[in-house]
Amino acid sequence: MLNYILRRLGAGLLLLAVVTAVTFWIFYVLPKWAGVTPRGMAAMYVGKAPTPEALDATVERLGLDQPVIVQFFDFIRSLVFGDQFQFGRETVECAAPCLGYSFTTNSPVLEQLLARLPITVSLALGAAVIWLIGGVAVGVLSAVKRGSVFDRLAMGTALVGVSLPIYFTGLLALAFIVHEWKVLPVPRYAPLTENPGAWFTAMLLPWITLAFLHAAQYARQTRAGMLEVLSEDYIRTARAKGLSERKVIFKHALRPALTPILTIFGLDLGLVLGGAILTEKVFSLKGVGAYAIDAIIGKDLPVVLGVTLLGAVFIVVCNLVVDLLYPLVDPRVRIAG
Amino acid sequence: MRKRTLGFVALGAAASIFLAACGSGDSGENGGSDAAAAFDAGSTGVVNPSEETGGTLRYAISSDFDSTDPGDTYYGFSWNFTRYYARTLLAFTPAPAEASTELTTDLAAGMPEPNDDFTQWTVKIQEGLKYEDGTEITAQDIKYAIARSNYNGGELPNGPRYFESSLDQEPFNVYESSDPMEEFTAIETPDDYTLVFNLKESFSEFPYVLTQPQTAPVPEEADRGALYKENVLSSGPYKFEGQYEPGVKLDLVRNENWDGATDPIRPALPDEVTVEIGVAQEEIDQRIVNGELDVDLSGVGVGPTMKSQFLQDLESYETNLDNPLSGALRYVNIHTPNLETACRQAIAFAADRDSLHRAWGGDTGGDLATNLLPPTIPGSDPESDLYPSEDNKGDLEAAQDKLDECGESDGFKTVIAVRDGRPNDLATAESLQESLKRVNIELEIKTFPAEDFFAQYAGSQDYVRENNIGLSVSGWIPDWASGYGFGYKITSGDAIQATGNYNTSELDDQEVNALWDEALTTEDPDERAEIYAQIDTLVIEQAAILPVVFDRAMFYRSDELTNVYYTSSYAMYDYMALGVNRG
Amino acid sequence: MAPTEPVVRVDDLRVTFPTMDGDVQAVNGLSFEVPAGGALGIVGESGSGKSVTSLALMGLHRGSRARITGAIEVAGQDVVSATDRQLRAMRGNDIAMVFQDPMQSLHPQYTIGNQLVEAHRVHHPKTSKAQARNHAVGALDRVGIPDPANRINSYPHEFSGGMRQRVVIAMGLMCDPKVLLADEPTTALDVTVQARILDLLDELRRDLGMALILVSHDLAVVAGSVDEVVVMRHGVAVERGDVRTVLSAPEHPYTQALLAAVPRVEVSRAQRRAQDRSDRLDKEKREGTVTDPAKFEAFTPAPAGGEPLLKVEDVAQSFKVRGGVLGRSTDFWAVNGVSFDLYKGETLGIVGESGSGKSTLSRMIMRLLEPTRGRVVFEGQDITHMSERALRPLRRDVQMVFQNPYSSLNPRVTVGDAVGTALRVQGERDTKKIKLQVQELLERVGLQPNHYNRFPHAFSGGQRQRIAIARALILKPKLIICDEPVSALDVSTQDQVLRLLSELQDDFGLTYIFVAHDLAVVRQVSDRVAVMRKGEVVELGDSDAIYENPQSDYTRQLLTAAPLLDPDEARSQRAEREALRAEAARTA
Amino acid sequence: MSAPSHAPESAEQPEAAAAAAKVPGGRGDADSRSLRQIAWQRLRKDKVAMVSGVIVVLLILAAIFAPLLAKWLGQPPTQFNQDLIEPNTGLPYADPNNTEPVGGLIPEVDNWGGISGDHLLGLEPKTGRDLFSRIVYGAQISLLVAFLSTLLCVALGTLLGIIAGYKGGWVDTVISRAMDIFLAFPLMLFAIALVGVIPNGFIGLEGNGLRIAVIVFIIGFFNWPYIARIVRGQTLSLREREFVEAARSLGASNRHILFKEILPNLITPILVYSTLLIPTNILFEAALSFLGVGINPPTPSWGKMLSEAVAHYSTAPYFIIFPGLAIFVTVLAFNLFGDGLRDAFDPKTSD
Repeated sequence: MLNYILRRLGAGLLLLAVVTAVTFWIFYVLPKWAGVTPRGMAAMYVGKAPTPEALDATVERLGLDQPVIVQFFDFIRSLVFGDQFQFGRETVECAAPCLGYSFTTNSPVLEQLLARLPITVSLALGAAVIWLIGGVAVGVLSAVKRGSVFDRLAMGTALVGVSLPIYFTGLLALAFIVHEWKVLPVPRYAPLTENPGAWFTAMLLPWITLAFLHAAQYARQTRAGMLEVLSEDYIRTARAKGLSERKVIFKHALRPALTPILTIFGLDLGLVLGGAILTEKVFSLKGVGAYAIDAIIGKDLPVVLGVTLLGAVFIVVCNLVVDLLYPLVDPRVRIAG
Repeated sequence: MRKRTLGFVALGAAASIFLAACGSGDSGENGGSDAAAAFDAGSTGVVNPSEETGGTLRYAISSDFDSTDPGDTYYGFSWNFTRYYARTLLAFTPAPAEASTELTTDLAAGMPEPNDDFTQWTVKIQEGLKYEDGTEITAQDIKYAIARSNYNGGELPNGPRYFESSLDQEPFNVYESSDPMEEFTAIETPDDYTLVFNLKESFSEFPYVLTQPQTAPVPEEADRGALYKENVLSSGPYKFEGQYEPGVKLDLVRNENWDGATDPIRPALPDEVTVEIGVAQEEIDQRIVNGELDVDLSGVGVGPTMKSQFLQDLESYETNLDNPLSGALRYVNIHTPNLETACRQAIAFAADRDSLHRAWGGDTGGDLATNLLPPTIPGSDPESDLYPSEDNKGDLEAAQDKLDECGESDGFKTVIAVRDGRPNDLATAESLQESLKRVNIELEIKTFPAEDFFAQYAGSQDYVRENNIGLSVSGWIPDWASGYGFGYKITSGDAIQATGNYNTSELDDQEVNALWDEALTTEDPDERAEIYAQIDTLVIEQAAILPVVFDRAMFYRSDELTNVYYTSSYAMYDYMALGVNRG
Repeated sequence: MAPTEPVVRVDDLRVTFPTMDGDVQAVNGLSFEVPAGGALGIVGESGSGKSVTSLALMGLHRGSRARITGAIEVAGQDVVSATDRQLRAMRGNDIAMVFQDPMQSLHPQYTIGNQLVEAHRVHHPKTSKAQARNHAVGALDRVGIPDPANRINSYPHEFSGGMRQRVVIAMGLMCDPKVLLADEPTTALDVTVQARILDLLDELRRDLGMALILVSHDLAVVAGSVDEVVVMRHGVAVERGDVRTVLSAPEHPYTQALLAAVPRVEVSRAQRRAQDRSDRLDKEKREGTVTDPAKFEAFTPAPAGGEPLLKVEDVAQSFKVRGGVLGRSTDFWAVNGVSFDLYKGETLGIVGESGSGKSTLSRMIMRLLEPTRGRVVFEGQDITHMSERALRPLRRDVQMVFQNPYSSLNPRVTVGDAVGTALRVQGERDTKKIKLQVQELLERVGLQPNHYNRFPHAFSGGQRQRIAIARALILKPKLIICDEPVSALDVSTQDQVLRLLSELQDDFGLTYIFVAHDLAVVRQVSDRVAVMRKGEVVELGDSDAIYENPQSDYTRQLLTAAPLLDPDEARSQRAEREALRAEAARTA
Repeated sequence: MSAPSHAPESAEQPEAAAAAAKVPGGRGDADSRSLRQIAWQRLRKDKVAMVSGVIVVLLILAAIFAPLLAKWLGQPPTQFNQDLIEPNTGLPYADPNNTEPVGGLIPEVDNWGGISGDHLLGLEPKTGRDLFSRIVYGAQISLLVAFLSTLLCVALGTLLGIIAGYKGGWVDTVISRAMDIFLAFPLMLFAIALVGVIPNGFIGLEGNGLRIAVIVFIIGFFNWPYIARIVRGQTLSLREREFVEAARSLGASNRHILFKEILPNLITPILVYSTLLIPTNILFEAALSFLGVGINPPTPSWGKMLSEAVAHYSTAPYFIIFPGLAIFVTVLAFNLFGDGLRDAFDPKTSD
């Protein structure tokens, strides 16, 4: 068991390493191919009328001239052991896990990430709850009432759901619900701790928009799963015992039907926690996703690395948790060390 | 050049898609078109004059400061705003419209004295001025502030480099030097209240440079390099409350150690000043109209959505609207390395200026431009037009002749570079693409990230040559309202840089360059204006720059704001004057 | 027990399924009765509608699209007209069902205790969990689950197939139903296990006075356990009556054919062969194409001694099995130290239960697996560790017929290609020639040339197996390994395939290795027999000898377990089994 | 996604099915329809699928013949119609012939996009370009990118999936790990980054050619695991089928087994999942354009049109609706068709 967790964490670390490496490759190696000189890169971070001296100084300060591999391991090192940064004549300690300082705002990346995390987390968790409950409920009902009007309706809607891009539904929601009909105020995020009401009203639309998409997928998958399970022999056995239909469905069919959903949920939640870029964009929530986009456009490497890492971490953790939960749900699965 | 929002609001543009149309400043010249005049009070006079203090003045911005450190900022709004906590040697006169471009003193006791060839300037500062912590402000602090902001090896990258380029000083780095004050010889401080600036060359407009925030005092021991912006040591009427949180907020409260009597430009009416950072443009506009906010810090005016709402329901809003010139020229660089003069002129002739003007939002979007210098600048002649055509639809015959002249009778192909997230820039390019088709000049539009547009693409000599970039859409705002403050960086051969090049068309014309030098040794502003007019004509003649519009911004003036007026020197409301009255 | 008034009465039952290709009459006018405590066998091949009937008895057709007419009455409850509530009250309480596949019929995610208790409390909501639990332990004990008090907390996957079937039965017993309905309860199980389950059912029935309905495709299975039998075909009961009379003196030709087709352990290889040949002669006489018996090759197996066609020396195969605590993998010996010689023209039967390693062995000889140890010598050539490439020419001489005709034919490949591939692989390029050859062969194995372009899914199991045989034959091999070639087929089809095999042996002088779990089948086709258990040969010798007087206990066990057609013998054999078990219990 | 389990028909067929299939042991007249033919007959019975299929075809045709359509309507997608646009608001005049200011500053504008005979879906704000022809042209990019990237996904996914499934062992482990890693990549971020970074003339490509190539590469290169997983799973189960052993016992080479025996059985699921992958990729491309890293202007692309619409979304919602609908309809059509296809091929669905 422990052994297993360790191995999984090992795999997780590997994954993080790879993601980081690729990010590095994209931002350092590719531009070099593109013929961007270290100075060219530095030019991005040294304001608008850079003198050659200033450029070189920056190249030096950001270590842009060093081989990628060196920069990579510097990053890893400061991540693990922390690091020191020089500002003017002042030296600043950056404790592990140190993600360094933003190239463009000079603010500590980790701090910035943590500052934005609550927004993304509220978004992700809220939406997740909605889509999981909603999706599964609808899926089960459709499966049970297979072929009924409800089933057709629900599945129709679900298909519509998976076919609607967030940035369309989101915009429509804003255009009509907020601006045309003024049902809701212009969404403005407020921390749950400070103003739950505002927090809720601000999050409502994003939640629904984001959840709708996933809920649709989950409904479809749950339905398929239920139908498969309902055709199993042990369901027949359950009926042969004389169990009531609801008991057959909710005790015998639901559990096996949901086990695969669990896996998918893990992955999805992990992804969304890493930043729901489009949703955050559309509703201009200053979450991790939006932060990431800005960073990428500003070529703010430490931030980009921070964000991608965070995203990967979420994915790894969520998957691990799911896999650890699995044996509890399905006794056949034993965690072989 | 002060890029103001032109250069950088794009950060925001990228950040919040609802800002996509930002920078589309819009207009109504003081008086402007008759239609506009009705609602333009704030552009020409003071609205709700008041002495009343108190209250909280609420700013919001969709992007962010480039930095709150006076030594490290180049945004117009930031130069306007930092004055709350950073007093400079000189300042612009606190008065509406053109009057504001007159210089006056701030820290200085009197206007600076030049020697006869304008290579040495001496200025005295008032005695007994204090920082927020009560310690006294000395000339040395100002000297150090200038040193750190110009000689820092990229530690403070954002600010302009006028001192570095004009002072007679060996390059050095304050942060590596053992004794920077010793090493920094170009500025002498004979006593605690006197500064002597030694320049390389004559610089008749040097006083303008002394209005820049870089002249705000910073005690050497208070300097924290790039981190100084987190909490700037205030010399003005307000000081930081807590830290500045990038992308989140900045709060200011009164600085008890500031003495109003010493300060000619700051009534300092509100008790507190707050800035919400990173709010979507849409939301800002809406909340200002709802009275939940007071001012859009970025000073580019409302977004297109709100604007068209205003325009369609003018009755309800007009008394709250101002529509002044933003002071910016929107133009297209025609790159000299890739296109010969005649070919460039062909483009100038073929361009459908009317279409471009419409693309920029018609009359409220800006005034159709035919010359280089914005109307607010001495020497500007908006009437001049070297490429006239009926209804400004373009003169195709003339264009064809020019094409023949440069040996491209069948037209040619080239690339036009545009910044991402700038619908108006894009519309400009697309409109041009359409109109040039008429003479078989084929434009391929390529968009680039706004952030490194000048650093790596249109502003990189190599890139421009390798990728046959013939045109690029740009915009410009004067660092100060003079021909030099506007035009030098974008037209002087001496200003050309390998990367981050703002003379993007790489115009290197002996005549033009000579005229710039001459201007710097000319004392009389009117004579200088003469010279600038000549430069204007030459540049347009060379067709290195295709002017599009002098754009206008549309501001919503909240009723709760007092002392509101538009200052040409920053091309937005004078933030120092503003007060609030919630009554 | 004297038949009293019936607990189950079925009258003119008709079940129809609407499908995309029109309605299908699964059951067509079926009638029967089962007296309290009586036992009825329903026998029929696949498609006879027997399972549909049993589902209908439970009212489990509801929710499906099946349409039902006629009358079903269980313990006085009219199933057809009953409300769902009434049905539920009946299910598990008056009539309990045991399903075919014990692996599938228990819920994998709940402990068996949970499922048993549930079964009880549905119908006795008042009983406390604890009581129900005791009851469950009792039931488990009753069906012979060792240490029930603890095992009750185990999950299904922790039981073997036989044990699971016992659990399912125990679940059936939870409410002491009047009727126990067992649908193919032993089809998925080994002979010995099958015997035990049947014994158990019989015992329960007698002790608890339940009526038993035993549904099976195998006459021999029901023979020993029921008083009355219904023989079904295409949804119709062709014959019905006392089991003895039906089995001894069947009236309906289908029943007769069926009986004739059932292989009997007591029939020897020689008898069977003689029988087949004479039948064939008659047939050919009728068709006027006489083959002179003298022409039959391998009339008698080549005399022992001589150079064996195949020499297997102490071969062994081990697999790594993951598992155990930190997933340390251990060696599992699927086959361990098997040796035998095989002479041209003879047939070696390999018999054993699942997991005995018989399939592994045949795959090693086939060299689909590389033996971990030992040697395989074919015609004096050591092929134990030969490379695929080197083997290719040899593939001509050794071929294989697989167990499951449904998975041994590629659904995406036409019959023609499936058979022709062999030629192509062996380097034949002339497509015309291939087609011709294939079609000839198809005809030979009793199919039609125009099947050449069809896809396997269009054929019945028997036909598919014929195709598979054709595929094996096309290269004119010397040795064919038949791995359970008939176990997936209905009896009648099975018989036809067996005949085909022996005919082909006669015509081409083939040598067979015939792997099967069915003792009767093996005896009838094999000159010699090897009995395997847990990877080892427990007994090897002349088939008659082995069947007449087996040396090893295991062989004896197998033989006593083999289901018999004659009800009386079957019963006496059951007694024998119980004796053996009792003895084992004492000695243990 | 769960692979459409190709019923490994158990020896004991469910009797109803067996009966339905044909008379048991029905000699001779065995029905000769291939599974594909059966599927096709089922598909034809599925109205929804057929309708969506038709829509898909129409879309493809529209994309291919966009130039003709535009010519026929006389509205090239890049042609400005500023005479129809009120410049200050950038919105179309309510009545182009009456441009007299009302209520103060500007003439009345049409917030519903100046839909008219020659402009079926109205005009783009500011430039006045014809929305209909822009949307039709937009289909070109969307579909092109979607198809190419799907092709790449399928190619990579099938190859790696089949290898992983067939070879097993460490090869399988490596490839499967790779899949996990790929799925954990912040795809959207990388896409944006890459598009921004890849130099012009990278692989001899320029401008839009390059953009398309890059986007296709990104989508294809990062989404292959979805196909690969399915293929791997299928291969794993197929590998165990006896017909593979049969082939080997005939002396068939690995190549023969992979391509002649296993691959044919994979084509159906691959086909089905490709059809279901296309819409996903359409959405992805649109998202990229929406975030501003799509195709270069003035080439129309749905996502870009949406992001431009953002600036007007409260005054001119029509400008959101049409490109949005275009995406929606296309994706929906593909999804419906894909579902239909899957059901048709899935032996388990008998109704």
